[in-house]
Amino acid sequence: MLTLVTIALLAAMGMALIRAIKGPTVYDRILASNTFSTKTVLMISVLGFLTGESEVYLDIALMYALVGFIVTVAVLKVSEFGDLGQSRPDSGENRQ
Amino acid sequence: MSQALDMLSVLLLFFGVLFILVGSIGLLRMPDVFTRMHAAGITDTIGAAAIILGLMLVAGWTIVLIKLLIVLLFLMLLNPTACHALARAAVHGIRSPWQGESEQQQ
Amino acid sequence: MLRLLILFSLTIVLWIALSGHFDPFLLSLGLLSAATVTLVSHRMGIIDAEGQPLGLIPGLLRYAPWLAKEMVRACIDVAWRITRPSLPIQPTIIRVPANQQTVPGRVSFANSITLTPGTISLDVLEKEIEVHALTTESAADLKSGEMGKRVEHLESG
Amino acid sequence: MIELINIVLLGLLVITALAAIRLHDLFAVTIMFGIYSLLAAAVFVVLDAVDVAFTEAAVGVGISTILMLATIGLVGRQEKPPSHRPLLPLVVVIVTGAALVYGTFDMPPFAAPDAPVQQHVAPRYLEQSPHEIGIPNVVTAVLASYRGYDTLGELTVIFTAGVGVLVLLGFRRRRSHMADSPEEES
Repeated sequence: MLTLVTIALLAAMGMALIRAIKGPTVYDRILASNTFSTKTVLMISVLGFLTGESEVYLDIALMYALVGFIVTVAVLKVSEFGDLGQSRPDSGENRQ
Repeated sequence: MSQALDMLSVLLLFFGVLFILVGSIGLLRMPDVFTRMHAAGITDTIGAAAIILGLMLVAGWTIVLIKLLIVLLFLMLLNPTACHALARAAVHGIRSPWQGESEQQQ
Repeated sequence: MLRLLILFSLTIVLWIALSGHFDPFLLSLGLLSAATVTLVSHRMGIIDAEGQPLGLIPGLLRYAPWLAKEMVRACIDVAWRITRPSLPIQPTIIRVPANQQTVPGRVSFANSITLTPGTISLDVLEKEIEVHALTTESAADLKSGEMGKRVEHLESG
Repeated sequence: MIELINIVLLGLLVITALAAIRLHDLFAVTIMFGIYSLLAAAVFVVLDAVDVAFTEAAVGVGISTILMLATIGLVGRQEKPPSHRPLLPLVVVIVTGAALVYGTFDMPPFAAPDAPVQQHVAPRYLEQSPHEIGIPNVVTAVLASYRGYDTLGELTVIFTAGVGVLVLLGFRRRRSHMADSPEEES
Protein backbone atom coordinates (compact mmCIF):
# COMPACT_ATOMS: atom_id res chain seq x y z
CA MET A 1 0.00 0.00 0.00
CA LEU A 2 2.78 2.42 0.90
CA THR A 3 4.44 1.67 -2.44
CA LEU A 4 1.21 2.54 -4.22
CA VAL A 5 1.01 5.82 -2.30
CA THR A 6 4.58 6.67 -3.30
CA ILE A 7 3.90 5.98 -6.98
CA ALA A 8 0.70 8.03 -6.86
CA LEU A 9 2.55 10.91 -5.21
CA LEU A 10 5.24 10.76 -7.91
CA ALA A 11 2.53 10.92 -10.59
CA ALA A 12 0.89 13.86 -8.82
CA MET A 13 4.26 15.62 -8.59
CA GLY A 14 4.67 15.14 -12.34
CA MET A 15 1.26 16.71 -12.97
CA ALA A 16 2.06 19.67 -10.72
CA LEU A 17 5.35 20.08 -12.60
CA ILE A 18 3.48 20.19 -15.93
CA ARG A 19 1.29 22.95 -14.54
CA ALA A 20 4.35 24.83 -13.28
CA ILE A 21 5.97 24.64 -16.72
CA LYS A 22 2.85 25.53 -18.71
CA GLY A 23 1.98 28.54 -16.61
CA PRO A 24 0.31 30.61 -18.13
CA THR A 25 0.31 33.23 -15.35
CA VAL A 26 2.88 33.48 -12.60
CA TYR A 27 0.17 32.65 -10.04
CA ASP A 28 -0.33 29.23 -11.64
CA ARG A 29 3.35 28.53 -11.14
CA ILE A 30 3.24 29.64 -7.51
CA LEU A 31 0.18 27.45 -6.92
CA ALA A 32 1.93 24.51 -8.55
CA SER A 33 5.07 24.98 -6.45
CA ASN A 34 2.96 25.23 -3.31
CA THR A 35 1.11 21.96 -3.91
CA PHE A 36 4.44 20.49 -5.01
CA SER A 37 5.89 21.23 -1.59
CA THR A 38 2.86 19.65 0.11
CA LYS A 39 3.37 16.54 -2.01
CA THR A 40 7.07 16.45 -1.16
CA VAL A 41 6.21 16.62 2.54
CA LEU A 42 3.81 13.70 2.12
CA MET A 43 6.29 11.72 0.08
CA ILE A 44 9.09 12.13 2.62
CA SER A 45 6.71 11.01 5.39
CA VAL A 46 5.68 7.93 3.39
CA LEU A 47 9.32 7.15 2.49
CA GLY A 48 10.12 7.19 6.20
CA PHE A 49 7.61 4.43 6.74
CA LEU A 50 8.90 2.51 3.71
CA THR A 51 12.46 2.47 5.03
CA GLY A 52 11.48 2.21 8.71
CA GLU A 53 13.28 5.39 9.83
CA SER A 54 10.29 7.65 10.04
CA GLU A 55 11.53 9.51 13.11
CA VAL A 56 14.32 11.32 11.29
CA TYR A 57 12.40 11.63 8.03
CA LEU A 58 9.46 13.33 9.72
CA ASP A 59 11.74 16.09 11.01
CA ILE A 60 12.59 16.89 7.40
CA ALA A 61 8.93 16.71 6.41
CA LEU A 62 8.12 19.19 9.16
CA MET A 63 10.86 21.51 8.02
CA TYR A 64 9.59 21.37 4.45
CA ALA A 65 6.06 22.22 5.53
CA LEU A 66 7.38 25.39 7.19
CA VAL A 67 9.94 26.38 4.55
CA GLY A 68 7.46 25.83 1.73
CA PHE A 69 5.05 28.25 3.37
CA ILE A 70 7.75 30.88 3.90
CA VAL A 71 8.85 30.64 0.28
CA THR A 72 5.28 30.91 -1.02
CA VAL A 73 4.69 34.04 1.03
CA ALA A 74 8.04 35.54 -0.05
CA VAL A 75 7.29 34.86 -3.72
CA LEU A 76 3.85 36.42 -3.39
CA LYS A 77 5.34 39.45 -1.69
CA VAL A 78 7.74 40.00 -4.56
CA SER A 79 5.00 39.46 -7.13
CA GLU A 80 2.80 42.06 -5.46
CA PHE A 81 5.26 44.71 -4.29
CA GLY A 82 8.23 44.21 -6.62
CA ASP A 83 10.71 43.40 -3.85
CA LEU A 84 10.86 41.80 -0.43
CA GLY A 85 10.02 45.07 1.28
CA GLN A 86 13.59 45.90 2.29
CA SER A 87 13.74 49.29 3.96
CA ARG A 88 9.98 49.53 4.01
CA PRO A 89 8.67 48.07 7.28
CA ASP A 90 5.06 49.14 6.65
CA SER A 91 4.94 47.90 3.04
CA GLY A 92 1.62 46.13 3.64
CA GLU A 93 -0.22 49.42 4.08
CA ASN A 94 1.34 52.03 1.85
CA ARG A 95 1.07 50.20 -1.48
CA GLN A 96 -2.63 49.36 -1.47
CA MET B 1 -8.57 -4.75 16.97
CA SER B 2 -5.24 -4.21 15.23
CA GLN B 3 -6.69 -5.90 12.16
CA ALA B 4 -9.45 -3.30 12.10
CA LEU B 5 -6.91 -0.49 12.52
CA ASP B 6 -4.90 -1.83 9.60
CA MET B 7 -8.00 -2.00 7.44
CA LEU B 8 -8.91 1.56 8.40
CA SER B 9 -5.40 2.79 7.64
CA VAL B 10 -5.38 1.15 4.20
CA LEU B 11 -8.78 2.70 3.54
CA LEU B 12 -7.57 6.16 4.56
CA LEU B 13 -4.40 5.84 2.47
CA PHE B 14 -6.49 4.72 -0.50
CA PHE B 15 -8.81 7.73 -0.23
CA GLY B 16 -5.81 10.00 0.23
CA VAL B 17 -4.26 8.70 -2.98
CA LEU B 18 -7.59 9.06 -4.79
CA PHE B 19 -8.05 12.67 -3.71
CA ILE B 20 -4.44 13.61 -4.46
CA LEU B 21 -4.68 12.21 -7.97
CA VAL B 22 -8.07 13.84 -8.60
CA GLY B 23 -6.75 17.15 -7.29
CA SER B 24 -3.74 16.95 -9.58
CA ILE B 25 -5.94 16.15 -12.57
CA GLY B 26 -8.06 19.14 -11.63
CA LEU B 27 -4.92 21.26 -11.48
CA LEU B 28 -4.36 20.37 -15.15
CA ARG B 29 -7.97 20.57 -16.34
CA MET B 30 -9.36 23.70 -14.71
CA PRO B 31 -9.66 26.85 -16.86
CA ASP B 32 -8.10 29.55 -14.67
CA VAL B 33 -5.98 30.10 -11.59
CA PHE B 34 -8.88 30.45 -9.12
CA THR B 35 -10.61 27.26 -10.17
CA ARG B 36 -7.21 25.54 -10.13
CA MET B 37 -6.85 26.70 -6.56
CA HIS B 38 -9.99 24.78 -5.66
CA ALA B 39 -8.54 21.65 -7.24
CA ALA B 40 -5.22 22.11 -5.46
CA GLY B 41 -7.19 22.60 -2.26
CA ILE B 42 -8.43 19.00 -2.51
CA THR B 43 -4.85 17.74 -2.60
CA ASP B 44 -3.62 20.02 0.12
CA THR B 45 -6.40 19.49 2.64
CA ILE B 46 -8.27 16.21 2.40
CA GLY B 47 -5.60 14.30 0.49
CA ALA B 48 -2.79 15.27 2.84
CA ALA B 49 -4.94 14.80 5.95
CA ALA B 50 -6.12 11.33 4.86
CA ILE B 51 -2.58 10.14 4.11
CA ILE B 52 -1.17 11.48 7.37
CA LEU B 53 -4.06 10.00 9.39
CA GLY B 54 -3.47 6.67 7.64
CA LEU B 55 0.24 6.81 8.52
CA MET B 56 -0.68 7.70 12.12
CA LEU B 57 -2.69 4.50 12.40
CA VAL B 58 0.34 2.55 11.14
CA ALA B 59 2.69 4.31 13.56
CA GLY B 60 1.07 3.28 16.83
CA TRP B 61 1.77 4.98 20.17
CA THR B 62 5.28 6.31 19.52
CA ILE B 63 7.00 9.64 19.04
CA VAL B 64 6.29 9.25 15.31
CA LEU B 65 2.61 9.76 16.11
CA ILE B 66 3.32 13.12 17.75
CA LYS B 67 5.48 14.24 14.85
CA LEU B 68 2.82 13.26 12.32
CA LEU B 69 0.28 15.19 14.38
CA ILE B 70 2.50 18.29 14.30
CA VAL B 71 3.00 17.94 10.52
CA LEU B 72 -0.78 17.64 10.07
CA LEU B 73 -1.40 20.68 12.28
CA PHE B 74 1.10 22.81 10.35
CA LEU B 75 -0.29 21.71 6.98
CA MET B 76 -3.84 22.52 8.08
CA LEU B 77 -2.83 25.95 9.41
CA LEU B 78 -0.40 26.99 6.69
CA ASN B 79 -2.10 25.76 3.52
CA PRO B 80 -5.27 27.89 3.78
CA THR B 81 -3.14 30.89 4.71
CA ALA B 82 -0.88 30.43 1.70
CA CYS B 83 -3.93 29.78 -0.49
CA HIS B 84 -5.64 32.96 0.71
CA ALA B 85 -2.46 35.00 0.18
CA LEU B 86 -2.19 33.60 -3.34
CA ALA B 87 -5.87 34.30 -4.09
CA ARG B 88 -5.54 37.87 -2.85
CA ALA B 89 -2.43 38.49 -4.90
CA ALA B 90 -4.08 36.94 -7.96
CA VAL B 91 -7.17 39.16 -7.57
CA HIS B 92 -4.91 42.22 -7.55
CA GLY B 93 -2.86 40.92 -10.46
CA ILE B 94 -5.45 39.38 -12.82
CA ARG B 95 -8.68 41.25 -11.97
CA SER B 96 -11.14 39.18 -14.01
CA PRO B 97 -11.67 35.59 -12.91
CA TRP B 98 -13.06 33.13 -15.44
CA GLN B 99 -16.86 33.22 -15.21
CA GLY B 100 -17.87 30.48 -17.64
CA GLU B 101 -17.52 30.01 -21.39
CA SER B 102 -19.97 32.73 -22.45
CA GLU B 103 -18.23 35.60 -20.67
CA GLN B 104 -14.69 34.52 -21.42
CA GLN B 105 -12.70 37.36 -22.89
CA GLN B 106 -9.89 35.61 -24.73
CA MET C 1 4.26 37.78 31.59
CA LEU C 2 1.74 34.97 31.55
CA ARG C 3 1.94 34.87 27.76
CA LEU C 4 5.73 34.69 27.94
CA LEU C 5 5.44 31.69 30.27
CA ILE C 6 2.91 30.02 27.96
CA LEU C 7 5.18 30.48 24.96
CA PHE C 8 8.19 29.20 26.92
CA SER C 9 6.41 26.04 28.09
CA LEU C 10 4.94 25.45 24.62
CA THR C 11 8.38 25.62 23.01
CA ILE C 12 9.76 23.22 25.63
CA VAL C 13 6.91 20.79 25.01
CA LEU C 14 7.55 21.07 21.26
CA TRP C 15 11.27 20.45 21.78
CA ILE C 16 10.62 17.32 23.84
CA ALA C 17 7.98 16.08 21.43
CA LEU C 18 10.36 16.44 18.51
CA SER C 19 13.48 15.04 20.16
CA GLY C 20 12.29 12.35 22.56
CA HIS C 21 15.54 12.46 24.57
CA PHE C 22 15.56 12.96 28.35
CA ASP C 23 19.32 13.10 28.85
CA PRO C 24 20.14 16.00 31.27
CA PHE C 25 22.71 17.52 28.89
CA LEU C 26 20.32 17.44 25.94
CA LEU C 27 17.42 18.70 28.06
CA SER C 28 19.50 21.69 29.12
CA LEU C 29 20.23 22.43 25.45
CA GLY C 30 16.49 22.30 24.81
CA LEU C 31 15.79 24.68 27.69
CA LEU C 32 18.42 27.04 26.31
CA SER C 33 16.92 27.10 22.81
CA ALA C 34 13.38 27.53 24.20
CA ALA C 35 14.59 30.48 26.28
CA THR C 36 16.29 32.02 23.24
CA VAL C 37 13.12 31.69 21.14
CA THR C 38 11.04 33.28 23.90
CA LEU C 39 13.52 36.12 24.32
CA VAL C 40 13.68 36.85 20.60
CA SER C 41 9.88 36.76 20.24
CA HIS C 42 9.62 39.13 23.19
CA ARG C 43 12.06 41.54 21.59
CA MET C 44 10.14 41.33 18.29
CA GLY C 45 6.99 42.22 20.18
CA ILE C 46 4.89 39.42 18.67
CA ILE C 47 3.59 38.00 21.96
CA ASP C 48 0.09 39.44 22.30
CA ALA C 49 -3.55 38.43 22.35
CA GLU C 50 -3.54 38.00 18.56
CA GLY C 51 -0.64 35.56 18.64
CA GLN C 52 -2.14 33.46 21.43
CA PRO C 53 -5.92 33.31 21.01
CA LEU C 54 -6.41 31.28 24.19
CA GLY C 55 -10.14 31.91 24.41
CA LEU C 56 -10.72 30.16 21.08
CA ILE C 57 -9.24 26.80 22.06
CA PRO C 58 -12.24 25.17 23.84
CA GLY C 59 -14.55 26.31 21.05
CA LEU C 60 -12.15 25.04 18.40
CA LEU C 61 -12.28 21.52 19.82
CA ARG C 62 -16.05 21.50 19.34
CA TYR C 63 -15.83 23.20 15.95
CA ALA C 64 -13.16 20.96 14.38
CA PRO C 65 -15.31 17.80 13.92
CA TRP C 66 -18.07 19.77 12.20
CA LEU C 67 -15.51 21.48 9.94
CA ALA C 68 -13.93 18.12 9.09
CA LYS C 69 -17.34 16.73 8.13
CA GLU C 70 -18.06 19.76 5.93
CA MET C 71 -14.62 19.47 4.31
CA VAL C 72 -15.13 15.83 3.38
CA ARG C 73 -18.61 16.56 1.99
CA ALA C 74 -17.46 19.53 -0.12
CA CYS C 75 -14.37 17.63 -1.20
CA ILE C 76 -16.32 14.69 -2.59
CA ASP C 77 -18.52 17.13 -4.48
CA VAL C 78 -15.57 18.98 -6.05
CA ALA C 79 -13.75 15.73 -6.83
CA TRP C 80 -16.86 14.42 -8.61
CA ARG C 81 -17.05 17.60 -10.67
CA ILE C 82 -13.39 17.40 -11.67
CA THR C 83 -13.71 13.86 -12.95
CA ARG C 84 -16.79 14.62 -15.09
CA PRO C 85 -15.78 15.03 -18.75
CA SER C 86 -18.05 18.11 -19.09
CA LEU C 87 -16.48 19.88 -16.08
CA PRO C 88 -19.75 21.23 -14.55
CA ILE C 89 -18.51 24.35 -12.75
CA GLN C 90 -19.95 27.86 -12.55
CA PRO C 91 -17.42 30.06 -10.75
CA THR C 92 -18.96 33.06 -8.98
CA ILE C 93 -17.76 35.75 -6.60
CA ILE C 94 -20.00 36.49 -3.63
CA ARG C 95 -19.76 38.51 -0.44
CA VAL C 96 -20.54 36.79 2.83
CA PRO C 97 -21.34 38.80 5.97
CA ALA C 98 -18.75 38.26 8.72
CA ASN C 99 -20.23 39.33 12.05
CA GLN C 100 -17.35 38.06 14.19
CA GLN C 101 -16.31 40.49 16.91
CA THR C 102 -12.57 39.78 17.15
CA VAL C 103 -9.79 39.56 14.59
CA PRO C 104 -8.87 35.93 15.43
CA GLY C 105 -12.56 35.05 14.95
CA ARG C 106 -12.63 36.62 11.49
CA VAL C 107 -9.36 34.90 10.59
CA SER C 108 -10.78 31.53 11.66
CA PHE C 109 -13.87 32.15 9.53
CA ALA C 110 -11.82 33.12 6.47
CA ASN C 111 -9.50 30.15 6.96
CA SER C 112 -12.45 27.77 7.36
CA ILE C 113 -13.85 29.06 4.07
CA THR C 114 -10.53 28.44 2.34
CA LEU C 115 -10.08 25.02 3.96
CA THR C 116 -13.42 23.86 2.58
CA PRO C 117 -12.78 22.90 -1.05
CA GLY C 118 -15.02 24.79 -3.46
CA THR C 119 -14.74 28.14 -1.71
CA ILE C 120 -11.74 30.46 -1.31
CA SER C 121 -11.74 33.71 0.63
CA LEU C 122 -10.32 36.41 -1.64
CA ASP C 123 -10.39 39.45 0.59
CA VAL C 124 -11.33 40.12 4.19
CA LEU C 125 -13.16 43.46 4.53
CA GLU C 126 -14.53 45.20 7.60
CA LYS C 127 -17.84 43.34 7.91
CA GLU C 128 -17.71 41.07 4.88
CA ILE C 129 -15.56 38.41 3.28
CA GLU C 130 -15.22 38.25 -0.49
CA VAL C 131 -15.42 34.62 -1.59
CA HIS C 132 -14.67 32.87 -4.87
CA ALA C 133 -16.97 29.86 -5.14
CA LEU C 134 -16.50 27.04 -7.63
CA THR C 135 -20.21 26.33 -8.06
CA THR C 136 -23.45 28.17 -7.35
CA GLU C 137 -24.37 25.37 -4.91
CA SER C 138 -21.30 25.91 -2.74
CA ALA C 139 -21.95 29.66 -2.87
CA ALA C 140 -25.54 29.14 -1.73
CA ASP C 141 -24.30 26.80 0.99
CA LEU C 142 -22.04 29.50 2.36
CA LYS C 143 -24.75 32.16 2.03
CA SER C 144 -27.01 30.16 4.35
CA GLY C 145 -24.61 31.30 7.05
CA GLU C 146 -24.27 28.17 9.16
CA MET C 147 -20.47 28.29 9.16
CA GLY C 148 -20.47 31.96 10.16
CA LYS C 149 -22.84 31.26 13.05
CA ARG C 150 -20.70 28.41 14.28
CA VAL C 151 -17.58 30.56 14.20
CA GLU C 152 -19.42 33.29 16.15
CA HIS C 153 -20.41 30.62 18.63
CA LEU C 154 -16.78 29.49 18.84
CA GLU C 155 -15.77 33.06 19.68
CA SER C 156 -18.13 33.35 22.63
CA GLY C 157 -16.52 30.18 24.04
CA MET D 1 11.42 0.03 -5.75
CA ILE D 2 13.92 2.58 -4.45
CA GLU D 3 15.61 2.55 -7.87
CA LEU D 4 12.29 3.34 -9.54
CA ILE D 5 11.67 6.28 -7.20
CA ASN D 6 15.19 7.51 -7.85
CA ILE D 7 14.83 7.32 -11.61
CA VAL D 8 11.49 9.12 -11.60
CA LEU D 9 12.76 11.83 -9.24
CA LEU D 10 15.92 12.36 -11.31
CA GLY D 11 13.78 12.50 -14.47
CA LEU D 12 11.59 15.19 -12.93
CA LEU D 13 14.77 16.98 -11.86
CA VAL D 14 16.05 17.07 -15.45
CA ILE D 15 12.68 18.30 -16.74
CA THR D 16 12.62 21.06 -14.14
CA ALA D 17 16.16 22.15 -15.02
CA LEU D 18 15.37 22.24 -18.75
CA ALA D 19 12.20 24.25 -18.06
CA ALA D 20 14.19 26.71 -15.95
CA ILE D 21 16.59 27.20 -18.86
CA ARG D 22 13.81 27.66 -21.43
CA LEU D 23 11.80 30.22 -19.43
CA HIS D 24 12.64 33.90 -19.81
CA ASP D 25 10.64 35.34 -16.94
CA LEU D 26 13.17 35.36 -14.11
CA PHE D 27 10.38 35.16 -11.58
CA ALA D 28 9.15 31.87 -13.06
CA VAL D 29 12.75 30.65 -13.15
CA THR D 30 13.04 31.29 -9.39
CA ILE D 31 9.91 29.24 -8.79
CA MET D 32 11.32 26.43 -10.95
CA PHE D 33 14.50 26.53 -8.86
CA GLY D 34 12.37 26.18 -5.73
CA ILE D 35 10.78 23.05 -7.20
CA TYR D 36 14.24 21.85 -8.24
CA SER D 37 15.48 22.13 -4.66
CA LEU D 38 12.45 20.26 -3.35
CA LEU D 39 13.15 17.44 -5.80
CA ALA D 40 16.87 17.41 -4.99
CA ALA D 41 16.10 17.10 -1.29
CA ALA D 42 13.69 14.24 -2.01
CA VAL D 43 16.54 12.50 -3.87
CA PHE D 44 18.82 13.05 -0.85
CA VAL D 45 16.16 11.53 1.40
CA VAL D 46 15.90 8.50 -0.87
CA LEU D 47 19.70 8.16 -0.73
CA ASP D 48 19.42 8.19 3.09
CA ALA D 49 21.49 11.38 3.41
CA VAL D 50 19.13 12.92 5.94
CA ASP D 51 21.39 15.72 7.17
CA VAL D 52 22.14 16.83 3.62
CA ALA D 53 18.40 16.91 2.97
CA PHE D 54 17.99 19.12 6.03
CA THR D 55 20.57 21.56 4.72
CA GLU D 56 19.04 21.50 1.27
CA ALA D 57 15.64 22.28 2.81
CA ALA D 58 16.92 25.26 4.76
CA VAL D 59 19.44 26.65 2.27
CA GLY D 60 18.25 25.45 -1.13
CA VAL D 61 14.52 25.97 -0.76
CA GLY D 62 14.47 28.68 1.86
CA ILE D 63 17.40 31.06 1.87
CA SER D 64 18.59 30.87 -1.74
CA THR D 65 15.04 31.34 -3.10
CA ILE D 66 14.59 34.39 -0.90
CA LEU D 67 18.00 35.78 -1.93
CA MET D 68 17.11 35.28 -5.59
CA LEU D 69 13.80 37.04 -5.02
CA ALA D 70 15.58 39.94 -3.36
CA THR D 71 17.86 40.10 -6.40
CA ILE D 72 14.84 40.20 -8.71
CA GLY D 73 13.60 43.12 -6.65
CA LEU D 74 16.83 44.90 -7.60
CA VAL D 75 17.36 43.94 -11.22
CA GLY D 76 13.86 43.48 -12.67
CA ARG D 77 11.96 40.46 -13.93
CA GLN D 78 12.92 40.10 -17.58
CA GLU D 79 15.95 38.23 -18.82
CA LYS D 80 18.27 40.23 -21.09
CA PRO D 81 18.84 38.63 -24.51
CA PRO D 82 22.29 37.01 -24.53
CA SER D 83 24.96 39.08 -26.25
CA HIS D 84 26.87 36.12 -27.75
CA ARG D 85 26.21 32.54 -28.81
CA PRO D 86 26.41 30.15 -25.83
CA LEU D 87 28.61 27.73 -27.80
CA LEU D 88 31.88 28.04 -25.85
CA PRO D 89 30.23 27.75 -22.40
CA LEU D 90 28.34 24.70 -23.66
CA VAL D 91 31.58 23.01 -24.75
CA VAL D 92 33.23 23.83 -21.39
CA VAL D 93 30.28 22.44 -19.47
CA ILE D 94 30.12 19.25 -21.55
CA VAL D 95 33.88 18.61 -21.22
CA THR D 96 33.79 19.21 -17.45
CA GLY D 97 30.73 17.01 -17.05
CA ALA D 98 32.31 14.23 -19.11
CA ALA D 99 35.46 14.41 -16.98
CA LEU D 100 33.39 14.14 -13.81
CA VAL D 101 31.45 11.16 -15.16
CA TYR D 102 34.77 9.56 -16.20
CA GLY D 103 36.01 10.12 -12.65
CA THR D 104 33.07 8.23 -11.15
CA PHE D 105 34.16 5.02 -12.96
CA ASP D 106 37.04 4.63 -10.50
CA MET D 107 34.90 5.26 -7.43
CA PRO D 108 33.68 2.39 -5.24
CA PRO D 109 29.97 1.61 -5.72
CA PHE D 110 27.41 3.57 -3.70
CA ALA D 111 27.38 2.59 0.01
CA ALA D 112 30.04 -0.12 -0.42
CA PRO D 113 31.12 -1.17 3.10
CA ASP D 114 34.74 -1.90 2.06
CA ALA D 115 35.41 1.48 0.44
CA PRO D 116 38.50 3.27 1.86
CA VAL D 117 36.42 6.14 3.22
CA GLN D 118 34.39 3.73 5.35
CA GLN D 119 37.49 2.04 6.78
CA HIS D 120 39.46 4.98 8.16
CA VAL D 121 37.85 6.89 11.08
CA ALA D 122 34.19 6.27 10.31
CA PRO D 123 33.84 3.09 12.44
CA ARG D 124 35.27 4.86 15.48
CA TYR D 125 32.89 7.84 15.05
CA LEU D 126 29.93 5.51 14.64
CA GLU D 127 30.80 3.36 17.65
CA GLN D 128 32.29 5.82 20.13
CA SER D 129 30.59 9.16 19.56
CA PRO D 130 27.44 8.44 21.63
CA HIS D 131 29.68 7.80 24.69
CA GLU D 132 32.37 10.35 23.97
CA ILE D 133 30.21 13.31 23.01
CA GLY D 134 26.73 12.43 24.22
CA ILE D 135 24.85 13.65 21.14
CA PRO D 136 22.55 11.15 19.41
CA ASN D 137 23.20 12.41 15.87
CA VAL D 138 26.61 11.24 14.65
CA VAL D 139 26.86 13.87 11.92
CA THR D 140 26.32 16.64 14.45
CA ALA D 141 28.87 15.07 16.78
CA VAL D 142 31.49 14.96 14.01
CA LEU D 143 30.80 18.52 12.83
CA ALA D 144 30.53 20.16 16.24
CA SER D 145 33.15 18.23 18.19
CA TYR D 146 35.65 16.08 16.26
CA ARG D 147 35.98 18.73 13.57
CA GLY D 148 35.03 21.72 15.68
CA TYR D 149 37.75 24.09 14.42
CA ASP D 150 37.02 23.09 10.84
CA THR D 151 33.36 23.97 11.36
CA LEU D 152 34.27 27.25 13.03
CA GLY D 153 36.33 28.26 10.00
CA GLU D 154 33.52 27.20 7.69
CA LEU D 155 30.99 29.23 9.62
CA THR D 156 33.26 32.28 9.47
CA VAL D 157 33.44 31.97 5.69
CA ILE D 158 29.68 31.52 5.37
CA PHE D 159 28.97 34.40 7.72
CA THR D 160 31.27 36.69 5.74
CA ALA D 161 29.60 35.62 2.51
CA GLY D 162 26.18 36.23 4.05
CA VAL D 163 27.13 39.70 5.19
CA GLY D 164 28.52 40.44 1.74
CA VAL D 165 25.30 39.32 0.04
CA LEU D 166 23.18 41.34 2.46
CA VAL D 167 25.30 44.43 1.80
CA LEU D 168 24.90 43.95 -1.95
CA LEU D 169 21.15 43.40 -1.75
CA GLY D 170 19.98 45.66 1.01
CA PHE D 171 22.33 48.54 1.58
CA ARG D 172 22.25 50.21 -1.81
CA ARG D 173 18.51 49.78 -2.02
CA ARG D 174 17.91 51.59 1.26
CA ARG D 175 20.05 54.57 0.28
CA SER D 176 18.34 55.05 -3.07
CA HIS D 177 14.95 54.72 -1.41
CA MET D 178 15.79 57.37 1.16
CA ALA D 179 17.11 59.61 -1.59
CA ASP D 180 13.83 59.80 -3.48
CA SER D 181 11.53 60.03 -0.46
CA PRO D 182 13.20 62.17 2.18
CA GLU D 183 10.01 62.64 4.21
CA GLU D 184 10.36 59.11 5.57
CA GLU D 185 13.51 59.96 7.46
CA SER D 186 11.61 61.49 10.38
